Amino acid sequence: MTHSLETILEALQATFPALSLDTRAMLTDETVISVPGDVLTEVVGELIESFDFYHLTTITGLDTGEGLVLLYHFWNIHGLTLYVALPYTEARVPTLTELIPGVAMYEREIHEMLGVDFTGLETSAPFLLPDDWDDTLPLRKQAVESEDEV
Amino acid sequence: MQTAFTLLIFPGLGFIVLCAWLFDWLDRRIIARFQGRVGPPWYQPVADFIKLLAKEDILSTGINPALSTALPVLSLASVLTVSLYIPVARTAPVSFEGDLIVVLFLLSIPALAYFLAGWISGGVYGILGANRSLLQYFSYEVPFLMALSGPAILGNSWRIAQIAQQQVGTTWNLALQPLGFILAVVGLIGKLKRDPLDIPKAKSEVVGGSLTEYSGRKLALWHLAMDMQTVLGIFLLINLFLGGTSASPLWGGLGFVLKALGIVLLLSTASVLYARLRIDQLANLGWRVLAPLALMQLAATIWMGG
Amino acid sequence: MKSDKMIIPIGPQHPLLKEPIAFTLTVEGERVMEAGMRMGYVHRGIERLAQERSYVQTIHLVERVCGICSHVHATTYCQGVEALLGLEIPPRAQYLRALLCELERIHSHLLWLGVLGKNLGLDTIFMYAWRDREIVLDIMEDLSGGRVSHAINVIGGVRSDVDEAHCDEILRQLDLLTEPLARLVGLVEHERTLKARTQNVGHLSLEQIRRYCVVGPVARASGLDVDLRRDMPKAPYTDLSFKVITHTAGDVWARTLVRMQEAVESVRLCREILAQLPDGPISVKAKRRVPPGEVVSRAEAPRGELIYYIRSDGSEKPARLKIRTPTLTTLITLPEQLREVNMADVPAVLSGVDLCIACADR
Amino acid sequence: MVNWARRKSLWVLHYNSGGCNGCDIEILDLLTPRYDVERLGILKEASPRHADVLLCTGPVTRQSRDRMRRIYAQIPAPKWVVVIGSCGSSGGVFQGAPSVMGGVDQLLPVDMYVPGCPARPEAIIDAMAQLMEAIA
Repeated sequence: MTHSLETILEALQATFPALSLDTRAMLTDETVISVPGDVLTEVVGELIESFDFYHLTTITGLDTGEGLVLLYHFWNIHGLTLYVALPYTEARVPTLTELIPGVAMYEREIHEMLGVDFTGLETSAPFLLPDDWDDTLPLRKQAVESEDEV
Repeated sequence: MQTAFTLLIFPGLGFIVLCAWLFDWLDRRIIARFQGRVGPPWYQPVADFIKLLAKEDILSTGINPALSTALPVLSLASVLTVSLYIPVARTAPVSFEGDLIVVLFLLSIPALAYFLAGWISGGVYGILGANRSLLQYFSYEVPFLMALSGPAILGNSWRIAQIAQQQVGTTWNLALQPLGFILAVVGLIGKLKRDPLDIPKAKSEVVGGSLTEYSGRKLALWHLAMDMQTVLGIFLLINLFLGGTSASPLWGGLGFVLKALGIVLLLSTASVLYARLRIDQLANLGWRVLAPLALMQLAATIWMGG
Repeated sequence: MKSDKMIIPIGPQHPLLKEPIAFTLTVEGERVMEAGMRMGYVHRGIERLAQERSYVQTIHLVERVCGICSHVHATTYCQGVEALLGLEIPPRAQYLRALLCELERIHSHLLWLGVLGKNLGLDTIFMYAWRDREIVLDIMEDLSGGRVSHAINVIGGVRSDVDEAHCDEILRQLDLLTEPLARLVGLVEHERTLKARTQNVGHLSLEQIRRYCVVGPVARASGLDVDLRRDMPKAPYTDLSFKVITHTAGDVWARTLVRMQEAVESVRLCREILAQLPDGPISVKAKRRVPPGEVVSRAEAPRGELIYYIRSDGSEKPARLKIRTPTLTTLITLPEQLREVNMADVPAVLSGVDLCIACADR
Repeated sequence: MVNWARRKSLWVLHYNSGGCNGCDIEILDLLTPRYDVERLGILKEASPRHADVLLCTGPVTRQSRDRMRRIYAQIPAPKWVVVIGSCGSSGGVFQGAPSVMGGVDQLLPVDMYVPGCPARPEAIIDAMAQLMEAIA
């Protein structure tokens, strides 16, 4: 009973007017929906219950020079990505661990690498980085540039 | 002079150590051949022993040095005294009524020494290995003792030499008590912690079991004690079940060697065929399967031997 | 025996683990109460390194994410970059890539079976499985020159070709492999002690699989009928017929069966690929600069769904490379699987999920 | 005599300090029927106390640095260190990564380097053979 993508987009548009559906499809059969940060948990909840998009493949965090971007890749025969843009200063997103228990690992990694803090996620222990890491954020743009000059 | 010879050379220390190395090499070779490999050269156990003797002997903190050296020596000593009572070429240096019970007691000292070694080592794996060796000891010891007391009842004497003597010429105890022999072999595998039942020293679960902290000379003594226990266990089974050494010197000696190799082959195939059992599976196998069988076997021998 | 809580470290160095990862199990008596996990011993910052290397150099970096499934990583990465470039690679190259992917699946499953046997104390299965695996390694070495890391992929196709005699040689070696593989599958199915050690151990229900988004053989063993080769077919798989193997028991025993039958299925698939191998060129010229864009490329690695997210900003170096390997999803479920498990079952559970820490830590 | 024994019975302990497990598989391959190092007297041991040779693979990541020093200290003398694969020798393809320290020789005195990515089983056996000659 996989709904076709269009029905899902209309349904989401109806329930979340604030959603700007710039559905610029990625090259390989992947539709992208940009979602504001605060309404993220409701959108994901909706996706899982009514459209059976339970499978969150991963969260990609990237630094586009102007701000941070989080991509939540979902998959159910077709790919669906939620695009969440965040300013550098106030990079805060609610955690999804109640909806998808396994997501803590992806969130802790992004917290370590990019500095996005997920409200409600305990991030005391380092996840991938060594214990004695001098907490520069490795995947931030300026970290990479500084590496080249030196 | 004659007793010095028998003590130190023939059925005593020299012979048993050589047999230990030979059987260890044979065992590793047979297992390798089963797995399609070539297996170690003949001098491998000797090389391992000498190398371990020459290695540095690290004592990790928190271990009581006197006790940790005493344990391997104790288990080696008890295994050596066992070699006095087991007749090899029809002569046992010391033989008296009831030496079977002494042998069984002496054979269980290394198991307890192994438990104590793990207990004092303080390391997590040591304690875990020690707990498991104790659990395993309880589950195989009772069926093992009952299986070995079958021939004693049949030959109505507790003297190994006499039990062996009665079987010469007449039917072996193996024919009369096949079930007893199988239980004894399973008990022996449990006592020697060999492959299907090597739970206390399972490499993948408890690293080295009680021997994780041992290195150098003490480890060499442990390995030697283990190998000698294998040899003496096999000799014990031969005397009780397979008729010991028969009358004619040539045929008797050859027969003894063949029987010993047969049991080594049996032990090696067992270790190749079966995956390691879990400790609770072993306990439940020991008490739900082996013990009742041993009881049945005993009842049959009493009713038959009477 | 004191039965208070004991902390057992299955530390970075342990015979059970080929690679460093630290589990801390709190054990009461013989029962595991709580399982903690510390990863990161193998974290080499590959995603960070990829941003400083050109697209061509990143292929060699990406092949060394994991030593067992290096070809699948390179294939997924190249497919992503080719999609960014808008390149259509020749069908022969697609078939050769799929051939090596399937060979790598067989070698990975046989390797896993050996490790499971070794951890359960049955060294014979380890020796037999790895001896038969050598045949697969020989085929891969003839094909690409490398036993483990093949470097056969270039952006735009494949580096080395297969002529007629070579095809027959591979087919002959595949026939050489089928008989021992069938014997191994038979041995695994009828071995009582192995079954006793793996049945209803490390159980994962279908509901748990869906909640934790688990992928690959571990999910298929619990009944989740998902296989990217069939659900999102890339070029050669569209006209290859193969069935997805699923079981419902969801324990280590079902995973053994799924993996072994998948290996047998992959041998059949290799033959089919070789039979339908189209002729033609094996690679297409690719430009050095990749036009800006972003792509998510997915593939079915031996352990499950593998994702590459590549974002390019028009320069020679990828702006962002995100790799999500299948082992991460099974690692998430491990603390759940290990709870309430008998201490002696820990090896079966840990080797049942086929951990590849190098994949997970990147 | 003692040197002969040391040469003929090398017990090996394997530690992967951050590699891609290509070399680890080749080390495990040594035990299998085709290469079978048990005929040379080489056994793979589980506890550092029982080992003679430490086989290290992979570039040393900062997380596994002190663990590696501890393992090296736990092995009783005489002990040797053999580095397998180019990652262990020089950091290999992961050189320059922030969390990678590069070769093993920055940490432990290394006796033998085995090149290759991953090093072939024959190359590892050849290294062990040369180590045996070095011991005599």
